[in-house]
Amino acid sequence: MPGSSIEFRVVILAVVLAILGIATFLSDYDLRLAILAILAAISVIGLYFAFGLAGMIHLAQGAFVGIGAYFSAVLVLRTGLSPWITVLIATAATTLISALLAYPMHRTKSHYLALITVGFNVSFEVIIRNWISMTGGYDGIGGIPLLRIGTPLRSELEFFYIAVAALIVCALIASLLRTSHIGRAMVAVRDDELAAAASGINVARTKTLAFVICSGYGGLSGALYAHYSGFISPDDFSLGRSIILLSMLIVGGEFSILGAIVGAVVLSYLPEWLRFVGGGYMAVFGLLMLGVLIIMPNGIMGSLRSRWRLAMSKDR
Amino acid sequence: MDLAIQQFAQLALNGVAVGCIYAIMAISVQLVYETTGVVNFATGQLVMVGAVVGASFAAIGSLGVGGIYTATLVSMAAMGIVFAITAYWPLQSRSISTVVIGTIAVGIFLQNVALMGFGPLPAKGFSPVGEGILNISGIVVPTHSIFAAVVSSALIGGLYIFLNYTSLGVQMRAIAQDIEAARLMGIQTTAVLGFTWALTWVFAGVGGLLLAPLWLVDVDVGDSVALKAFAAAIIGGFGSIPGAIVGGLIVGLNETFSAAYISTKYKDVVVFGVMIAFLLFKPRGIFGERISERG
Amino acid sequence: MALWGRSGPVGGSPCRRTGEMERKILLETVGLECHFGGLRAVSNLDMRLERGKITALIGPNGAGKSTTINLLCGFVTPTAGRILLDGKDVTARPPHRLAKAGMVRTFQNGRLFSRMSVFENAQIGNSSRMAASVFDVVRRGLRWRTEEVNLRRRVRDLLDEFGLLADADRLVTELPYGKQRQVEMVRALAGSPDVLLLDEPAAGLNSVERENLALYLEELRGRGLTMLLVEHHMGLVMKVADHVVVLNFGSKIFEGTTEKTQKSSVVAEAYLGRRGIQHA
Amino acid sequence: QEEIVVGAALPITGPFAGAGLQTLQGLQLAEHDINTAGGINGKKIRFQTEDTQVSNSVAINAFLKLDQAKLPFIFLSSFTVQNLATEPEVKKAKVAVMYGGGGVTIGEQNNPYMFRLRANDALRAAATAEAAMGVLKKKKIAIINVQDQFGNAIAELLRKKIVERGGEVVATETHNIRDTDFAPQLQKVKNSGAEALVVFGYIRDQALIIKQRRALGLTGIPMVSVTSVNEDSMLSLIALEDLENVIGVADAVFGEANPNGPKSVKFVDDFTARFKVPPDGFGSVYYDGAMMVAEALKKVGPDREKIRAYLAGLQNYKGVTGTFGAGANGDMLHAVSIVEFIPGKKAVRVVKNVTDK
Amino acid sequence: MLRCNDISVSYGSVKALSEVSLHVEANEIISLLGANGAGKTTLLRAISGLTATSGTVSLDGSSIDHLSPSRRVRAGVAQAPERRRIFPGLTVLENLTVATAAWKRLGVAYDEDLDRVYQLFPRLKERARQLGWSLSGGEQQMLAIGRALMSRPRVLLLDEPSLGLAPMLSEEVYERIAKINKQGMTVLLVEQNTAMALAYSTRAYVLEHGKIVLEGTAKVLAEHPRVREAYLGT
Ligand SMILES: Nc1ncnc2c1ncn2[C@@H]1O[C@H](COP(=O)(O)OP(=O)(O)OP(=O)(O)O)[C@@H](O)[C@H]1O
Ligand SMILES: Nc1ncnc2c1ncn2[C@@H]1O[C@H](COP(=O)(O)OP(=O)(O)OP(=O)(O)O)[C@@H](O)[C@H]1O
Ligand SMILES: [Mg+2]
Ligand SMILES: [Mg+2]
Repeated sequence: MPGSSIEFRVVILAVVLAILGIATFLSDYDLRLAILAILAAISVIGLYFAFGLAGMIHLAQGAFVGIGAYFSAVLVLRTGLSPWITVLIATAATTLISALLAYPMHRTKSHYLALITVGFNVSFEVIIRNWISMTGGYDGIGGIPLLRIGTPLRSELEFFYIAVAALIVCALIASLLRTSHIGRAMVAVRDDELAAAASGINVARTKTLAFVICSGYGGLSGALYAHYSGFISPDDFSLGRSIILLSMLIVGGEFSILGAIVGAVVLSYLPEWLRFVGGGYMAVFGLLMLGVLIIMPNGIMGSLRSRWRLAMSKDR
Repeated sequence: MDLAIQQFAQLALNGVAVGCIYAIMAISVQLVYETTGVVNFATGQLVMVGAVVGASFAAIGSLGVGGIYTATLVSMAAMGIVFAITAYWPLQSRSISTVVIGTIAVGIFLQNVALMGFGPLPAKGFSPVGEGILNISGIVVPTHSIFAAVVSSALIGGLYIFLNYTSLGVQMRAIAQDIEAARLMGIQTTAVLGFTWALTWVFAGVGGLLLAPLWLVDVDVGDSVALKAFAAAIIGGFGSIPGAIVGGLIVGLNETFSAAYISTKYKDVVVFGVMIAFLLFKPRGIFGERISERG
Repeated sequence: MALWGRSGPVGGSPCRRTGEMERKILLETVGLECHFGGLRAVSNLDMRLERGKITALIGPNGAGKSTTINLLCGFVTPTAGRILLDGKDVTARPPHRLAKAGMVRTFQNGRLFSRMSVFENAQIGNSSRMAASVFDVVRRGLRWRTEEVNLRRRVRDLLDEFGLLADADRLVTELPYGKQRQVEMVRALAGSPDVLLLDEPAAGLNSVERENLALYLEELRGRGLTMLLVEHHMGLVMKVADHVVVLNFGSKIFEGTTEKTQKSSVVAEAYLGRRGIQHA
Repeated sequence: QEEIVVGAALPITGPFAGAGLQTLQGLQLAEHDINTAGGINGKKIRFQTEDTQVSNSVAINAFLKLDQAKLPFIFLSSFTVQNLATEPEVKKAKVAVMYGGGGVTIGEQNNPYMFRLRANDALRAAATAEAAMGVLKKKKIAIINVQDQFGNAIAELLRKKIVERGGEVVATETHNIRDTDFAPQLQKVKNSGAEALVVFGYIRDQALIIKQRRALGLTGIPMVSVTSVNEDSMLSLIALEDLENVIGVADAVFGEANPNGPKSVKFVDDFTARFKVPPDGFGSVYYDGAMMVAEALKKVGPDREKIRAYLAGLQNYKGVTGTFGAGANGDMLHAVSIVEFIPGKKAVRVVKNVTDK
Repeated sequence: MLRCNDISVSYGSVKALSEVSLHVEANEIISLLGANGAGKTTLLRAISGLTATSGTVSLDGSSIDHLSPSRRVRAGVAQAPERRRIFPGLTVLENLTVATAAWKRLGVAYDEDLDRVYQLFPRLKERARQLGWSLSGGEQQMLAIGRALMSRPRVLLLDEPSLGLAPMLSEEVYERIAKINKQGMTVLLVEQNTAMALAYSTRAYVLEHGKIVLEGTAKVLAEHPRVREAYLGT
């Protein structure tokens, strides 16, 4: 693990500080893109558990982001609690809800599971749209109180710092879990369920855990989003969104947490960078995505890492 | 005939008609799965391309029925080969999930290229049997639906025989299961995979041609249908052609009946709810998947 | 080349259940039956594994040996019959619970976790003994740290014993087949099992390596481990087994000591062939 | 030579691209017309577009990108949810915008920077009620609406109007935008004993409902169609027979029937010549919007606040769609038309204009 | 007939084979001996064209380096690979017939080939309709060998053919291989069961750490002290 070397930590720290510093010079639009990328990154780290480690093709992360967002928004508007508290409650609630949903997935595998999640995401959209008394239906929910720390900073900048902090905590927890028997068990289940079971791993429980952690990350990301944008509606939590979230992980490199972050940033920014292309920019987006998959076998981080390794081995 | 019964019969017929289209698309999903091990998330877009290309050839006006169909399917086959060379082949040695995401990328690409080329407005599809409607004692059915059902049954039967009883079909399945071993058996994997994808695109093309006159053509025409086709494949069981048919019909009927007797708002929830319920009792679909593992 | 001669402090558990009531028979099957469609892969099998002994299960290809192991470790639910582990009925328990109860297996064709290093593969073997929760892990709590440290030490010792320490950080798929088989043994032992079900552990090993395996199995037995050995290498079986059970077409056709097995004409006809033993 | 850039955040990709394309074409034609007529006091005008897809988040991105460029004016899309999502940002940015979404909820935000180019859905619902109850003289009405913000909201407005006028809504059915089989909904309408059917949808589903209505033998129940009823994009999808017993409510009627006749005729000809398709309501209102903005730029220059004030005071602007004027809630267009088909033709004539008082 | 010159293979920085040369003459049975990790499998993979290699492989005097793996099979070099690589979702019969892709033309029958395999392994005939994944280990091994035979090879590469076979059967398999060999098929085999391999082969090579350290006739090698110590355990 490169994470163990002190040098590596210093580098990371420097990068983080630099980002925080540079942020003060950015326009609100640039900060907004950065914040959206970071929020996406949090839910993609969640997918790192479900898909990267446990190998579950999970196409409903958008729905869990939505559950977190709606839960927190409704709670804050109905109870008047502080958004800081409702974000935490919403995250916990999303986790619980996903634990219930994990049940029907127990016995299914790979594609079946993928399609169950598809069904779940579609159903979520339908329910959110029609449960008007709770969710406002298609109109969505507006006027959600924003998360503030109470600094004199611009609100975008302030939220940017909140988001960076959340991302760092999330990534840290993820890396702690990955390097423990829990993370190992997830990888084992992905590689070979039969052998994992024979080695004493409770496959169903491990998959449920991965799924639940994944949803927790999604819920947190969604709740933060609600209190950042102030407005949520069903379109932002569609199946299409879920697909993009999973693509972020794979493009970034499904085997690493840094990959999750890099993928989220790249695919969040790509459409914005491509706006200059004009009408066909989404076609270019599709092509570039395919290109990354072809040129970089294990995603961006995967191939950076193997480059790096190769360079290191030549040095010696 | 009693009105309630007549309406029930009408709904059942419509459910079957919709189910047939789902079945063809589910078959396209199955074909790719059986021959490459990949769930093709671009299925909806392939069907869309078929419909759009068909509509574009029909718009030329001077091509006859045969001309339109041949031109469409030949272009689909050509595009399938291009796809195999440029997108599938470079990804083929990667993990299945990478290929799956690759198909998503291709889907995004196709949809947006079609949007640029064809434009966002819907168009009429072309039917070789015209827009007539048959009325059988109050129950109506478009003649094109009958045509579609006949063509798709023939194709599905043909595909079943092809995959299970011809040497090439068995070779295609062997490649999906272990491509290196397939090379060691002297199978020319590159050529066979090219053929596989050409066939897949042609199949999707037929799907597109068949559904166009019934549902109109636009660049989103495949999207929601694809989801239903996946549900059909799941209910029937991946890798099973009879499963795709049964699954397609179940989804089609389920959709029409739940719209009529439960709720038009929640009908999709019912469809996916039934799918999940199926999986609780039959985790591998009705016809199951044949490949398993042993210790 | 692997040298397994060195003896160390690891291996089977040092008799965790030392109660007064220790049973002589640790694992027992009663009328075990397994059908696949019309095929009777195992039929009416009564088999007893004595504590601290090596029982060999032999028989021609397709006789039902691996199926028996699959039944014992919970992969396949028996059509009929019971499995008793230390006197308790464990029929149709899920595999991970059986592993926790001390029954661990290896696989005939080798099944390792291909995305993991040798070391991590070995660590997985101890999964059923890890009790630390998600919260322990995230806090890096004492419970987790002790567990992890102990596990690392144990795995390191085991790898050392098998001469695999140099390969510890390699991806398992990079290892030659023979070494992969050894990693599987390490993985199985990492969980401190009471019963070890070995499905053709010598397949892919040459005769020198096989000799070492024999010594090692004997050593494990010395530490009190109970073993079921499925093997086609008669040399190995005859050398280490205390008791032999012979299957043919799913049924037990013979059972007895190694000497009796070698002399049995039934076994010779069904399995060994005229010159089988010399060639093994 | 300097140019003046005006922003437009529109759905160029995704399911709403159809409306987005017409919008874009309306703006492009306006750009051409303004510049050939001498531009804005000698400077050329240019519309910079950004895609909103179907996502609110992306719509806000697009808006902020344009806002960041400090453009004097920005056009938003015709999708109410996106408009709602962008509304707070508009307020923050203090830039006047024009949008085409009909949802009444946007107007209720009382945002002084938001100007609506099309009739609001309350007016459209009132006209629909008038078509069904006043023109067709039916009392038992069935509604089929597309499941989305537009469909659900306008169906509810219509229901209220009908009840207000002493009628009865005997069935309210919904469908998804991508649905293909409408037999369940149509059968329920038939069974409900409805005397008239109102459909709110988009081009494709509307066309399919009209076709399937005839196939299932429901032509006896007159139908009021609200979307694109007089537009080529929809009419080209259906047969003449399908139009039996159909009337409609149209945003814009072009040509001679238009209150600003000659101007409208020229617009249709120019548009059709340039884009090979006739304009629809989206194309025409954004064309008009662009012209109004050009006027504002000419009069008060590229100052955001002055443009807002100018538009807020604008009255009686005669556009190609109709006559615009700033009213309550930022509404600028105040009339829609009830139309019927000329027998044997896929063309309409105006039965009645309905205005918001 | 088959000749390898200076074959080297590396995996990253690890050299698995360095400049291995060997030759197999028509009608020979050659065995390749070596401890695990010596590079035996790697060499067979190189001959079949499954890894990137330097050096040349030639068949009947002409180089086959440029040929894809499947073309090499068509040229007559078949392999029963390590780990068997049975197609799990094909039936036993399909597993066998699919291998005829190497030579099959429309209308040419393979009944004789099939009979020959069934004769060698009657169990396969009993299991003809069973799917590959559900076979027992030994049955899979039979299928792997049978499948390689179905492609009508002139040179057959066998990677540990006796692995997982019951003693009686593995002996029988060797007898049959010897018989087929007499009918004109050349065999290159990798085997852990050194005694048995040497008993049936004409010549043998010993591979250690990716290099050939010994070669000679089977008889001589069987008596060689180094072989006796390292591979025969005596
Ligand atoms: N799931 C299954 N479906 C059908 N038949 C099966 C299944 N599993 C095993 N069999 C059959 O049951 C028989 C016993 O298989 P098993 O694997 O137990 O044999 P084995 O004694 O381990 O043989 P070997 O020594 O060759 O490994 C075999 O003939 C096999 O084909
Ligand atoms: N994919 C790989 N990546 C890295 N190293 C590899 C890979 N495959 C093989 N090796 C290395 O190449 C060497 C030769 O391996 P090979 O599989 O050819 O051995 P072998 O002689 O067949 O052994 P066995 O008898 O155990 O099958 C070994 O040191 C192995 O670690
Ligand atoms: Mg076995
Ligand atoms: Mg090997």
